[in-house]
Amino acid sequence: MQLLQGLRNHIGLVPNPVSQATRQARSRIRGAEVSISVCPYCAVGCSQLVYTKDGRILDIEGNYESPINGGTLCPKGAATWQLIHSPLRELRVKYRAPYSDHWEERSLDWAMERIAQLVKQTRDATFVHRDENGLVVNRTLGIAHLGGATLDNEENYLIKKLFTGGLGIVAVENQARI
Amino acid sequence: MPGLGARLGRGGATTTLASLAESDCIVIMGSNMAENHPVGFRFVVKARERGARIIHVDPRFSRTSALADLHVPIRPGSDLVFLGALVNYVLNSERWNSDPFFREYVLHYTNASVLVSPDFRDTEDLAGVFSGYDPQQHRYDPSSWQYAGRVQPLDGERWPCRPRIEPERDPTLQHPNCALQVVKRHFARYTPELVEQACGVPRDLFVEVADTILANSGRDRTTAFCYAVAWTQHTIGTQIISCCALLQLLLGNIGRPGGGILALRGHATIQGSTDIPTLFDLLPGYLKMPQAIPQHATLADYFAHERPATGLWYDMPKFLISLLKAWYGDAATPENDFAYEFLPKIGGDYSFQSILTMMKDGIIKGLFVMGMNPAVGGQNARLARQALANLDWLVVRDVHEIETASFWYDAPEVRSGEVRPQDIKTEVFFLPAAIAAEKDGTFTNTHRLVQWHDKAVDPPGDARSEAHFVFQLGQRLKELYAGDESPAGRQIAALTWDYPTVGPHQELDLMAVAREISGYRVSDGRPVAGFQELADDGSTACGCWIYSGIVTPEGEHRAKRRRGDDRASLDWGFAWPANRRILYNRASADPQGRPWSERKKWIWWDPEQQRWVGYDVPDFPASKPPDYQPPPGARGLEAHPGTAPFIMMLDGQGWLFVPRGLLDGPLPTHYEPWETPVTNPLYPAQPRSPVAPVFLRPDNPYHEIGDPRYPYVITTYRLTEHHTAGGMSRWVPWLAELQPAGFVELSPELARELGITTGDWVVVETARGCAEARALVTERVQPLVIAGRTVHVIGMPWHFGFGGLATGGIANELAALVKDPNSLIHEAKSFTCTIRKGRLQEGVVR
Amino acid sequence: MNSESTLVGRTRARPGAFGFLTDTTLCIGCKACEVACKQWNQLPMDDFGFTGMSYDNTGDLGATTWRHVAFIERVADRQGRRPTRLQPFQSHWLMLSDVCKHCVNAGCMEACPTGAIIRTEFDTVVIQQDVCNGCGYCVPACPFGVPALSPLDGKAHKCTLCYDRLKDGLEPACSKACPTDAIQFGPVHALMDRAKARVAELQAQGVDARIYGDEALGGTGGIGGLNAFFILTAPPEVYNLPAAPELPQRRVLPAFLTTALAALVLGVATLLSFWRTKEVRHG
Amino acid sequence: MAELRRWQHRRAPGEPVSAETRESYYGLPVIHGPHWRWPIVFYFVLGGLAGGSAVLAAAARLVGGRWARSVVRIGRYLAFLAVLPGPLLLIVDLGRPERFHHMLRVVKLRSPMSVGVWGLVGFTASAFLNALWQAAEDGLLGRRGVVRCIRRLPDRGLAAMSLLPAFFLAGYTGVLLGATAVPLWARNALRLGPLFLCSALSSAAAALSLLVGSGPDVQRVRRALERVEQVALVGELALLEAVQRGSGDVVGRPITVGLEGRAYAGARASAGLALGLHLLARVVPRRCRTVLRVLAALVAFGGAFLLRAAMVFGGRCSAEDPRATFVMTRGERH
Repeated sequence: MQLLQGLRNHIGLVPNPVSQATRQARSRIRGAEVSISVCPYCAVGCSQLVYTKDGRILDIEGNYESPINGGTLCPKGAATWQLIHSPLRELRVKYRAPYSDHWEERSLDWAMERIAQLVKQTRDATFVHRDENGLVVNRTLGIAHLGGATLDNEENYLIKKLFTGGLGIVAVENQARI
Repeated sequence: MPGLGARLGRGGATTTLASLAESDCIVIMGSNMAENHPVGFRFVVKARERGARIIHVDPRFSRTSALADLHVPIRPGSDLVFLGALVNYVLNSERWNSDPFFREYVLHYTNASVLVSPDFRDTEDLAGVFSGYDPQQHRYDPSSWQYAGRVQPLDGERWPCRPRIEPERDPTLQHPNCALQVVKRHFARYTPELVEQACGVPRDLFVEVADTILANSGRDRTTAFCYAVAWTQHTIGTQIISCCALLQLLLGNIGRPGGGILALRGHATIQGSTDIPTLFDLLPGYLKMPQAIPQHATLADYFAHERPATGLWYDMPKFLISLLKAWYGDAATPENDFAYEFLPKIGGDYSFQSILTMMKDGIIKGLFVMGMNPAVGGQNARLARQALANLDWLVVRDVHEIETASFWYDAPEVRSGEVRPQDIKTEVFFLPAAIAAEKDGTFTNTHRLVQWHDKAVDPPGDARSEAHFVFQLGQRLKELYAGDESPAGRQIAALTWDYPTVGPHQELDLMAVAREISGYRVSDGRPVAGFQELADDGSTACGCWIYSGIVTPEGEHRAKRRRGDDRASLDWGFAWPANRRILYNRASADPQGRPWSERKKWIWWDPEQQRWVGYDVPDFPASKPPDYQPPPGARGLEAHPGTAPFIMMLDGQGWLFVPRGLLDGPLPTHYEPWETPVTNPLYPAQPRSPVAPVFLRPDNPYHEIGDPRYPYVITTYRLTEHHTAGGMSRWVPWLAELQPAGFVELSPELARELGITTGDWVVVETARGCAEARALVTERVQPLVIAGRTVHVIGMPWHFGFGGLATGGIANELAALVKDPNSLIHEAKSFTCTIRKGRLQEGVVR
Repeated sequence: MNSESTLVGRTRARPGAFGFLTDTTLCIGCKACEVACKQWNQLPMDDFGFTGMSYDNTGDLGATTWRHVAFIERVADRQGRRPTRLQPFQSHWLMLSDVCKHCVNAGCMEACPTGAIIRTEFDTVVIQQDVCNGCGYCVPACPFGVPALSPLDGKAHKCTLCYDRLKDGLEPACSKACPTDAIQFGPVHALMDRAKARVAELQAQGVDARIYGDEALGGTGGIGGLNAFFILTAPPEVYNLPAAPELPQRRVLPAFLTTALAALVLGVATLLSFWRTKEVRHG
Repeated sequence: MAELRRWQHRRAPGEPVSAETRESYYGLPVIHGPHWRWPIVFYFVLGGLAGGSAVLAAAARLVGGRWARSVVRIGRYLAFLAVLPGPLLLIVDLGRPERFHHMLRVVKLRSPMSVGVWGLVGFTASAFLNALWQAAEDGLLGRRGVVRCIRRLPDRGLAAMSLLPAFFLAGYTGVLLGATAVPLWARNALRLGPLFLCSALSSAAAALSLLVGSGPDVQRVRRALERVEQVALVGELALLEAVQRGSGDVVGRPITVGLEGRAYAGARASAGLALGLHLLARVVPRRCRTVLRVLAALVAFGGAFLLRAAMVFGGRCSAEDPRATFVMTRGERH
């Protein structure tokens, strides 16, 4: 009987022989963990579902629940998975010494320490307590910051707090200005 | 942002994307919404399916135009003429003058009836400048723009504030000096004929637009405006936007469902980074950054100068002192002005463009760049790269090796051999950054909606979040400065910087930062329920008062709420302020508190409960009755009557005439772009903005008006397939392949003149530099007839650069450093250029 | 032969068939479908470059591109005049997201000699990658130019209508992503009813809308309709779609018959020539 | 886009991109063409030769007398030898050669390729048996018992049995091409089978007449083969003409211009020439005849090759041409 059925599936005008792999096909996100994220691109604020299995992101798609995007995404939002897994994404610290013509690999810790030293040097060299009119200004013009519109609000807060409130760096700007 | 702020009280979008679906007419101007906000555009399509009219006013026929009912091709830089003409048309229209709705709305909700100081002189009287102009300083003294009225100083205050003004009013709106009449006179010359002459828009087409908007505004219908940076990026950008606010106030479209003005922003949290500003002139919550002027010397001075007697800003001390407590903790005491002295005082303009010149001039020696690409996104890109090359050190944090990190070996001038890496001293650090899905945190979207994103995985390799970087840097610096008693040392020492960390990378706990932003009682650390709980005595701390209450007293982060519905979705995320979705929504009810119409009801006064109820959180004192009249000498919000929807404003009203807050005049006035092929038809003597900040320096040359060497108008824009300066798209294969190369769009008419074929290499050139791109000859771009002569327009996406997979000439090589005096935003949407067939030398562009 | 009217909106799709309705009048050409498809199916970037074909730098459906958005500019008239008053919804810049049609009778499937191409329980047409041996016969057998051989693995590929997602009750990636619901997924018969209503509504607004993929247009010549069908506002050839394609296998039987006939004639001739040929006398 | 195959794409200065979508969509093909190239051409030629030879061998065995045995022998050997490379050529052409056996997974009557595979298998089997019997007969296999068993097989039966697969192999390739969306092939679906049959028979006859070499009845054999060849050539010529005319200007373009066009013309010319030479051979002095006949055979054989090449590569061009597809798929609405 089964043999007959099998034959019928393989012989005929247009037989339809379904393979084992096809029968077993399932979506790769079945059983994956879901976390809810927000698209990192424009300011519409589309909600994204991030599917992960053992620490790896399998898939990122729109969140039906969102009153903003209702499951949809634009091409950029739909490419978020590849933004994260881009073959061209940089994952290591790169350092270029003054006047050098090449990058060097450095450890994150080394870079952090070096940057902290440079900040202190420059700040100490350029810090102004009172300006020419004798007004207390407690600022430095020697250091500047650019960026923020693609970061988190909390990160913007920390940047403003540390750089401006803690270090007197006033030249802090982001893309809202362009 | 000041464009909306000056007239309505807040710079944020007044409405939400979803509310667009309820519009009867949507005007998209200064924006290519379908291309740059495709998902937002679905609400426009929804509205269209419900029968709304879609109008797209844009120089190019874009993917937005394709879905519109009307496409109005307009000369870049002439938007204000178009909007001004709409104002004029409305004010003189039969409908506006006969339908009681408009009079009722304008009389109660705007300052139409206030009398302007008799000293005020209009641009119409002074050939293109307002009274108070100082031609030497290129600045205005706004004293002559003030209301006519009694000024009464206030006393008996814990913290001083500005004297209160009792303006004279004329409820008949007939007095020649009442705001409405001033506005009417000001725009009298903005006629359909002028539109045809200056914008290149046929008269009848303009009239059709005006009639459509007018017919779809009123008691039972609302019209919404959507704009983006194509309004902002002009020397008069702020005034263009404020002109739209003026128009929407006249039409009674503010604060109502399906109405309002939607600012479409380009970055995930560009709204948030303005609310919690990484901007030089602001503190969190739109508090002014203190300046190095005697008026800001002490905290009291600051308040005496900045704090109004009426409106919500009267509470300014609560907000600022809570911020100081959040930043300086125990070091901030009543005795030491809450450590006010540690707040650096700004002594000039340190906005983006100035930073570039300060770098090049050696004033700025070290630079942090986080998630931004100034080498491509900076105007006069060559100057921007020279600025980078003149730094001592540069820290770039991004996911890809963007041009800002690779300029020293990959920039055009380096490839062409003009500059050698060995000549560039900059010490460059590239630190890999984490992406949203790899970190906890919040974004604030284009309609002020704060949404939390969960961390799904740890960032790979050395990649870390900015929070991690800044926190670690702060800790190291605190150690380095330990025991340093110098002012510099005391400043950093005073800063509170202890946050718990979690995870393998010691990422700091973002909830702790969120709690600080939201605010808490200093005594026991209990989160405050909202800014109403903030105090001016140091008993509360709050990092950003407009986000106050985002963490509930129970400790729940409201941006994590994810229960949407098909109306206001109040339980999806948190919209500042206080989760209000449509701003100024008191105006959605008539002065007596009843909905203007069943179809457009949003919030209304419930006499039984004696409070405002409805679909949204009232943007108004919830229990203040419509008939409330302020007692004499009342302050703050008490001073506003029950019919004042604009709680941030001094008088609670939308401003048709702006006595303070704008640097380039109380009324929108058309000035030509800094570089233009035609002269100003209104003010030949004053063609360009009299107060636009310019950079007169050899490395930033400008084109004269009508310079024959640069005959064409160029406008820059973005594409669906890419994101801003490309750092997040040109390196991503799936996006790069969709728009793989930089190109220039030009009309067949111009292409025929220049013998250019689609696919040819062309070089676009200005006095600043040149950019190479491929030609796309398309009828979507068209020449316009301006004052009898043909003006050709060229379009160029500005995404491209020399890095990544999708490469192309940098459009910003062409742009100049020149900006709007209020927002300090540059002018990239309209300047002049020339274009020729051919290439720059090989290798300049891959 | 059926008359035009009875064919309009008619499909022979089996009950329970699923498919796409791609409504170009709602399409904003954002290409989210292209990327969402590549993301879910993990398809590599194509060999790319600037084409100058309006905003279409994809060009074609292929082994690694299963959704393709076509861009056709119709902005100016012959005199070069640009319009200002436009018809409702998409007009003057036509954009269509092309995809495998999942034909009711599929040329690729009938051609496939290995049975790699099957009809699934959702009545969609899928190439089983564990079976395909890259003979390439399905490629020219498709009247719409959908399947293509991949130089990467030598096998034929095309849209699977996200078979793996359907198995788990998930919506296909492209229709889910589509911001304006220009791509809708669902039971073919329900979609067809929706399409007819939509077309009627559009025609009432003066739009020259039509369904592509019924037996009157696109699903013709024995194909019996397309499970993935479209609403167009211009003749299909404008979008590079054949107006009245034919199921190639329709010709198999007739062709074999003529061949047999020829065989008969030649066979007789051959037999005769060997039967009748006489001895050749020398001298 | 490097990958894009434009059909005669021209751009002019100042021409808007919209102009490129008036005739077609930027000149891009509507359908995807086949990837088939030389291996398939050779398979078609050899398949035809094998089929043709088998037909001739069978006919000679069934109705020809002893005198025709040379045709039977050589025909059987040639059929078997000519078909042997077939499967190899097909496998080489696969994207995944190691999966060639998947071809035997189904029997799909609507798919000429599926049916063709089984036909090829059947033919190879029968060709093998025929050749085996012949070899036994010719004593090439010695005198062992097995051989005796083989010789007991019904010789005429084997011959009769081989006719069907032989004709099938010679003709099905035409049907296979016809059952695609390629305009040139689709338009000529009904003609290609017969055309390939004719050229199969003519080329086989030509080949055999060259190979029969010398023998008592060689003249008679040659004449018989010539008759077949001439009939086939006449049919071939007629069909070549019909295909050309039937295709029309647009669809027929590939077999009119360019390399493929020349190949097609060549095929037609050689058919005509071969026919002419045979006729000529009747009137010229006997000593020249052999030369002419040899010449004719060579020409006919070459023609068969050119025909297959022209059709395969012509089909590729045809698929590239959107206008050809549109012409083929114009409904009432257009």
